[in-house]
Amino acid sequence: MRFALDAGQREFARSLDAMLTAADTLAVTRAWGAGDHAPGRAVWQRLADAGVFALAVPQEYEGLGPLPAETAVAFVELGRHAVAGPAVETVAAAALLSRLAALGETASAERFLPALASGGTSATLTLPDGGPYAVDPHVADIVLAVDEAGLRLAPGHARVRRSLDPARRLAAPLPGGEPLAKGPSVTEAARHATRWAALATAAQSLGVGLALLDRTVAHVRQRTQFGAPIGSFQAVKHRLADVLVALEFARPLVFGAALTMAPGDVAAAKVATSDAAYGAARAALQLHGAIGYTAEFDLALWLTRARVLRSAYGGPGLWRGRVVTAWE
Amino acid sequence: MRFALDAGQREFARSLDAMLTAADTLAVTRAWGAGDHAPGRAVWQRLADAGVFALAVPQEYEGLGPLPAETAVAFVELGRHAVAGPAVETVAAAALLSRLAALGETASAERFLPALASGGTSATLTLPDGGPYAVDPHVADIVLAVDEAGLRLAPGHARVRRSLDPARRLAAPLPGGEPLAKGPSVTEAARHATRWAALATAAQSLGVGLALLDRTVAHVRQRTQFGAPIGSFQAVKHRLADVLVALEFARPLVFGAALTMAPGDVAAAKVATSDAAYGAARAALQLHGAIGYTAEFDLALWLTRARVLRSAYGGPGLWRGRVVTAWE
Amino acid sequence: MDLDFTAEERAFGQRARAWLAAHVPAAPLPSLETEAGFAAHREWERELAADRWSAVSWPEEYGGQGAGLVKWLLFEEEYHAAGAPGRVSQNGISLLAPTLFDHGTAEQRARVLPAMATGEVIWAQAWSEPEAGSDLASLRSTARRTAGGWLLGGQKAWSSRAAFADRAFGLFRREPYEAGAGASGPGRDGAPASPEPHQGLVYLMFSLRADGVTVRPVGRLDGRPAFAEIFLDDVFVPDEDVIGEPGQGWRIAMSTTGNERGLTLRSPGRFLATADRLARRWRAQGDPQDTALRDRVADAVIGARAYELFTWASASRLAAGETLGAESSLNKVFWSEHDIATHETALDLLGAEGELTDGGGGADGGGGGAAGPAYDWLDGYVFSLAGTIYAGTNEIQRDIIAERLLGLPKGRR
Amino acid sequence: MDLDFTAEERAFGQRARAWLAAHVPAAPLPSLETEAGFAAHREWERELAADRWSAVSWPEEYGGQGAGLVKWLLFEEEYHAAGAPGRVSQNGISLLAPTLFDHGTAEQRARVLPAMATGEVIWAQAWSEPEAGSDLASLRSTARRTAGGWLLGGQKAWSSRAAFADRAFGLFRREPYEAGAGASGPGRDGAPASPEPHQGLVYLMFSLRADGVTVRPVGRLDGRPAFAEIFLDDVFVPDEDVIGEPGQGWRIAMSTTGNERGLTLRSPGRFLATADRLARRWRAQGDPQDTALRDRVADAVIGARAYELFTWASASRLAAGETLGAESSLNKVFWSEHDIATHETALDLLGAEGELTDGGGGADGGGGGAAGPAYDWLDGYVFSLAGTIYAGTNEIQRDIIAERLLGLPKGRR
Repeated sequence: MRFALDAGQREFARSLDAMLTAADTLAVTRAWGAGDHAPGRAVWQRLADAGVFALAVPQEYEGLGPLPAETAVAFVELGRHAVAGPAVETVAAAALLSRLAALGETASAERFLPALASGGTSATLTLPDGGPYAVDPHVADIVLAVDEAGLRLAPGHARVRRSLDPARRLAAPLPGGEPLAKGPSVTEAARHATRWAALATAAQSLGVGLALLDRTVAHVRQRTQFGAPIGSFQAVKHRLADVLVALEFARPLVFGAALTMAPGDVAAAKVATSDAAYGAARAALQLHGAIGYTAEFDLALWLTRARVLRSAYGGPGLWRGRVVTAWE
Repeated sequence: MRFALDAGQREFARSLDAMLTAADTLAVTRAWGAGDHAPGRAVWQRLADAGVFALAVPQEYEGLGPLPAETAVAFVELGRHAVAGPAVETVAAAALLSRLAALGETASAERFLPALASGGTSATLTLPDGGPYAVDPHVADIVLAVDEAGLRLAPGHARVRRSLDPARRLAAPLPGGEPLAKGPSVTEAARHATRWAALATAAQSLGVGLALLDRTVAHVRQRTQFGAPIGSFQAVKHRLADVLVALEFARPLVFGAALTMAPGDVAAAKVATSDAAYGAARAALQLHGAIGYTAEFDLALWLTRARVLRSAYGGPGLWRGRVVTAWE
Repeated sequence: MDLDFTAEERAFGQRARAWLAAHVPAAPLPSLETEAGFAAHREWERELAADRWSAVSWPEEYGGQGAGLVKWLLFEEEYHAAGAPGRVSQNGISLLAPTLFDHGTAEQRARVLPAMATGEVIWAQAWSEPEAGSDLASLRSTARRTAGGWLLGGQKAWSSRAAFADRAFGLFRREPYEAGAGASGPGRDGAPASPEPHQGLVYLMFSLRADGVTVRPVGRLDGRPAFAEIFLDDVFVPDEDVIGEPGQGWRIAMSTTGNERGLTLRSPGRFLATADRLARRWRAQGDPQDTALRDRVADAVIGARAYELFTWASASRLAAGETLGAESSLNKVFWSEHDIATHETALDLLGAEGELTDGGGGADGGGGGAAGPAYDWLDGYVFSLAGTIYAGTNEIQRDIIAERLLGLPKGRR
Repeated sequence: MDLDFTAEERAFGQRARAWLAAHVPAAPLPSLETEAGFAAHREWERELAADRWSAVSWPEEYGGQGAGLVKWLLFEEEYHAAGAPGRVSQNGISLLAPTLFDHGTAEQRARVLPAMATGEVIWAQAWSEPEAGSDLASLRSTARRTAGGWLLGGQKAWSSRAAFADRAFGLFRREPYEAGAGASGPGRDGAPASPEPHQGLVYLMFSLRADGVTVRPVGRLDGRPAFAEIFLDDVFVPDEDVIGEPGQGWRIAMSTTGNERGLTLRSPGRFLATADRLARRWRAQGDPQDTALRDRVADAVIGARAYELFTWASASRLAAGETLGAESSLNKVFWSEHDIATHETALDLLGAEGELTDGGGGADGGGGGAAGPAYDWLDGYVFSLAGTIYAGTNEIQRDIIAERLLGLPKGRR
C-alpha cells in the first residue's frame, strides 16, 4: 500500500506544469474562446507528445494505457492551467473505443485509437445521461454519439452554443451519420466511457479548485482594506480553510477512483470535486470582490469552468444517486 | 397594512414574559421531566388564566378565538421560557374540535372546548402524517387520535418513551376507545388542526431560537479565551450574525402565517423556524463549548427542544413539499 | 396587526397593474448594456414617466405620484410580476435622488430630478475605486479647488451604467487639505494616511461627456458589459454640482449608502417574481420525485415570502415613525444569499441548458414558456453573484450585525 | 501508487476479523457510563489483551503486536465493521501511551503500559478546566512541590471516563514559580498573567482514588453520564509519576495533543462502519424516491470513503518518512463535521423515532435489524456534537489551517 504519487507520476505532473506554464495557457484559452484555435491545437499536440491522450489508449493501439491514475495526474494539471478544448471528451472517446475493442468490436478502435493517442485526432462525444450537447464539436476532428440505436459517427453538429465558460462551445450532434457499433457492447462501452469522463472531469475540477485557491490566497495576502491585509481577517481565513479542507479530501477520492475505477468511487470523486471546486469558486469570487467579477481578469476562466464542470456528464444529483444505488 | 404587533399584543407578550420569568420555568421544566408535574400544572393554569388556550377556542365555546396571531405571540414566549407540557397539542385539539363544530359536529366541541379554554383540561393528540406518538399522554387529561377510522378518544397510551428533550415524553395512543367523529369532516378538521399545530410549533421554535441566541450572546461577551472575549473574534461574530438573520426572517413568516393561515404560509413558517432554531442550537453549543454540552446547564433545555421540534408534526422535508405542492 | 391594504392602496396597485399590462413590451428589450438596448431602456423610462410611473414615490412636482412606501412596494411587486424591463435609471432614482432630497438644494432638485424621471439624463454611480472597495474611506480620486468649481482627477471603477450613461455622482478627496474641514491627505500606501480618513471628501455630480473623462467598459463574468472604469483628468465641475458642504461628503454619502443597503434597492417584487417563475418552471419540467431539487425550490419560495413579509414589517415600523438602522444589514445579507441560492437552484433544474449564454427562448433555449427563456436564469445568476459583494460586502454586513445589533465587542476584523 | 496490501497485512486483517467474529459479544454491552457497563467494558479489554488485540501497535513487551500503522488501520476497520464494543481504555491508549513512549522513562512504561493494555488500570484524561477550554495555556490547577513529590490543587473538568476510571493524567501549573523553568504565576483574571503562560507546567499521572480527590459525574446533553469534574485538594503525587521534566509539561502535552488531533484518535473504521450502517438502513426503510435524503446518505458514504483514502495517503507519507504537522487540523475539521452530518441524516431518516432515548432494538425501537437500534443513532449524534468542540475547537483548527497551511497572516482572532 503506497497511496501517494510515485516519483514518475510526480515528475509527469511537474513536466506538464512546466510545459503548460511556458505555453501561457491562459492566453491560449482566451484565444480558443475567441475562435482562434491554432495556439490551442499547438498545446494539444504538446499534451499528446507528453503522452496525455495515449494514457487512455491500450498499448495494442499505439497507446500507453489504460493508465487512469496518470490520466488523473494530467487532468489535474489541465484544470490548474485552464486548458481549453475537448480533452475529457477525447479521453472518453478513447475509453469507449477501447472497451468496444475488448468486447470484440475492434474496427473502430483500429481506425481511430492510434490517432487519438498521437494527438492527430481530437474527439468529442455525447453519452447516455450526459446531456444532449457535445463539447467543442466545431473544433473536434470526430464527433461520436451514443444513443439507443448505438454508436455513430455524427455527420456534424447543430447550432453552436456559447457557454458561461468563455472557452467552451456546445452543440448537439446531428442525426444520422455512419453507424459504428450497436447492441449491448455499446451500452457497456458507454458506461465505461462515462466512468472515464467522470474521472477526468473530477481531476480537472480538482485542478480548477486548486488554482482558484492558490490565486485567492495570493490575493488576500496582498489586498489591503481597513488598514490590514484581508487575509488577516478571521472570516477570510476560515472560509479559505474550508476550501482547503474540501479540496484536500476530494483529492484522495480522485486518485482512489483512478486506482479502483469502481463505479461508486468514480461517482464519489465526481461529486466531491464538483462541490469542492464550486465552493472554491464562490469563495474566490467573494474574496476577490469586484475585480474577480470581471471577464477580463484571469480568475474568470476558472470561476466559470468550476460552474460548468459541475453539470458536465450529469449534475451532482445524478452522481450522488450513483454513490448509493448500483450502477455499472 | 400594519404588519407589527399592536399595543395589546405587545402587552400580552410582556405580561406572559413577566409571568413565566417569575414562575422560574426552567426549574419547572426540569421538574416536569423528572416526573413532578405539579409545578407545571400550576404554570399551565396561569397560562390558561392569561387566555393562552382560549385563543384557539371560538367564543361560542367560552373561548376568545380563534386568534392565531395572539396564539403565535404566546407560543414565542413559551419557547423562550422552555415551558414543558402538551401546549401545542392542546391548541391543536381545540382547533380540531372547533373546525368539527363549524362543520356541524358540535357534540365534542361542547363537551371539551370550554375546559380546554379554561385550563381545566389538557389534551394531546396524534394527527395524520404527524407520526405515531402523542406528546405527554401520561399527563394530558384527554388523548385524541385521528386515523383512517376517524377521531377517537383513546383509552390510554402504550409504553411511555423518553425524548432527547428531557421534559418531553412520547407514546402511541392505544387502539380503540370512544369514537367521536368520522368521515370527511374529520379529514378537514385534522388538516385545520395540523395547520394550528404547525403554527404553534413554529412560534415556539422561534422563541427557542431567540432564547438560544440571547444566552449565547451573553456568554461570548463574558467568556475569555486567548486574552479576549470570544465575542470579539470575527468567526464568532459572523456565526451569530447568521443566526440572527435566520431568526429575524423566520419571525415575519410566523406572524404572516398567523394572519393568513394559508397552507403555504404555515408550511413556510414551519420550515424556516425549524431551520433557524436548529441553526441557533448548533451555534449555541459550539460557542458555549463543553459547558453547553452538559445536561445540567440550562442551555440543554433549549438545545434539545430545537432538535425535537424540527421533526414534530413532520420533518422539514414534508413541510418543504407542502410549500410547493398543494395541500389543504 | 394585519396585512390588509386600504381601498386606495388596492386601487393604486390595480392601476399599476393595468398600466403595466397595457404598456410592458411583449418581447424583451435588447440588453441595456448595448447601445441600442440602452436607448430602448431610456425610451421605456420616458414611457413610464409620461404616466408618472418612473418614480412613483417622488412628489408630483418632480414627476412622481407622491406615493408612500406601501404604494411603492405594491408598485414594485406589480412591476416585477409583469416582467417589465430592467430600470436603466435605477442608480439615479435609488442612490442619487434620496441624497438630493436630503442634502441637495432646491435648485439642484429642480434641475436634476425631472430629467432623471424621464430618462433624459441617465446616471451612473461612481463610488468605488480599484483600491477602495467596501473601504470607501481609502478613496484616492481628488477634487482640486479651482475658480468657480473643482477639477477632478483619478479613477473610478465598477461604475454600473457608466458605459452609456450621461452623468455620474461620487466622492472625491478634497485638495488641498483644509484644516477647517478636518481633511487629510490621501492614503497613498493603501492604508488610511490620517486618523480621520473619512474627512475632507466632496460629494459631487459630473458629466460623463465632459473634457477629460474617459470611460472604459468592463465585462462581467459572462462577458456581458456590466460596468465601466472612469478615468478623470482635470475634469471641471462647477460649484452648483457639489451636493452639501464640501468636506462633508462622507456623512452625506453614508445617508445614500444607507439607502443603497436599505429598503430601496431591493424591493421584494423581484424576488417574488423570480421565485414564482422558478416554481412554475419546476412544476412544468421538474421531476416531482426529485425531492432534493423540490426542497430547494421550496426554499426559494420561502425566502421570497420571508423577504416580502420582513419588508412589510419594516414598512410598518417606518410608518409608525421608527427608523431603520443596522437592520438594513440583515436585509442585505438575506436577499443577496437568497438570490444566489435561487438562481443556483434554477441552473441545476436546467441541467445541461443551464450554462448556455446565447439564444434563450424557443425550443433550443431551454423552453419554459411563461417561465421565460433559460438564459434569463444564467443572466440572473451572474447578476446575483455580485450581490454579496457590492454595497458593503456581506462580511462587513455581518460585522455590523454582530456589533450593532447583537452588541458584540468590536475586534480587529 | 497503489491501494494494495501485502500478503502479511491481509493475513493480519483476516486474523483480526476471525478473532473478532469469534469474540465480539452478540448483545451490546451495557453502557460504559454505568458501573456495571464499565466493568463489562473492562472485562472486554482483558479479553482483547489476552490475545494481544488491545493495543496492536505497541511492542510485544508491553502487550502489543508491534503492528505498523497500516496494520493498525486494518485492525480498526475490522473492529468497527464487527460492531465491537467501545474502548474504555481509549484515553490511555491514544493519549497517554504515546506520551510515555516519547517522554516517559523505561520504568514508567514497564509499570503503566501492561496494566493499561489489560484494562487492569483504566485512565481518564484531565486536560480541561472550567476556564481553560481550547486555551490550555490558561490552566489554573497547581502542583506544589513537596518532599518526594507534588501536591495537586484545583479543579479539572470534562474528564471523560473519570467517573469510574482508576487513574488520570494532565497538566498542572508548577508552584512555587521557578525562574529557571521560565514559569509564571497563574492567570487569575482569566487572561494569561505572564508573557510565557505555557511555561512552568508539570505533566503528571495521579490516582483517582487518592486522598483529596473528589469526582463528580456530569451528564451530557441527553442526560447520559459522559464525563466528570475532578476536584483536587492536596493530592500527593510521587516524583515517579511526573512525565518528563517538570516545567516542560506544555511541550510534552503538545506532542500528545498532536496525537489526539492527528491520526490516532479517529481511525476511518468508525466512519466507514457508520456510513455503511446508514446506507443499509436507508435501503431498508428509506423512500428511494426521496432524493433529498438519498443525497445526504450519499454524502455520508462519500465522506467516509474520503476520510479513509485521506488516511491511507497520510499513512503512506508517514511510511515514506514524512511527518504530519498542521495537516492534522484538516483531519479534525473534516471528520468532526462529517460525523455530525451523518448522524443528522440518520435522525431525519428515523423521523419520529429519531428523538427517542430509551429502548432501542426491537420493533418499538425503530427496528432496523442489522442496521442497529434507533437509539444508537441518537447516541452517536450526541457523541458527534462534541467532536467540533474538543481537542481544539474547529475555530482554532481553521486558524491553524489558514496560518500554517495557507500561509495567511496571523491576526488577532
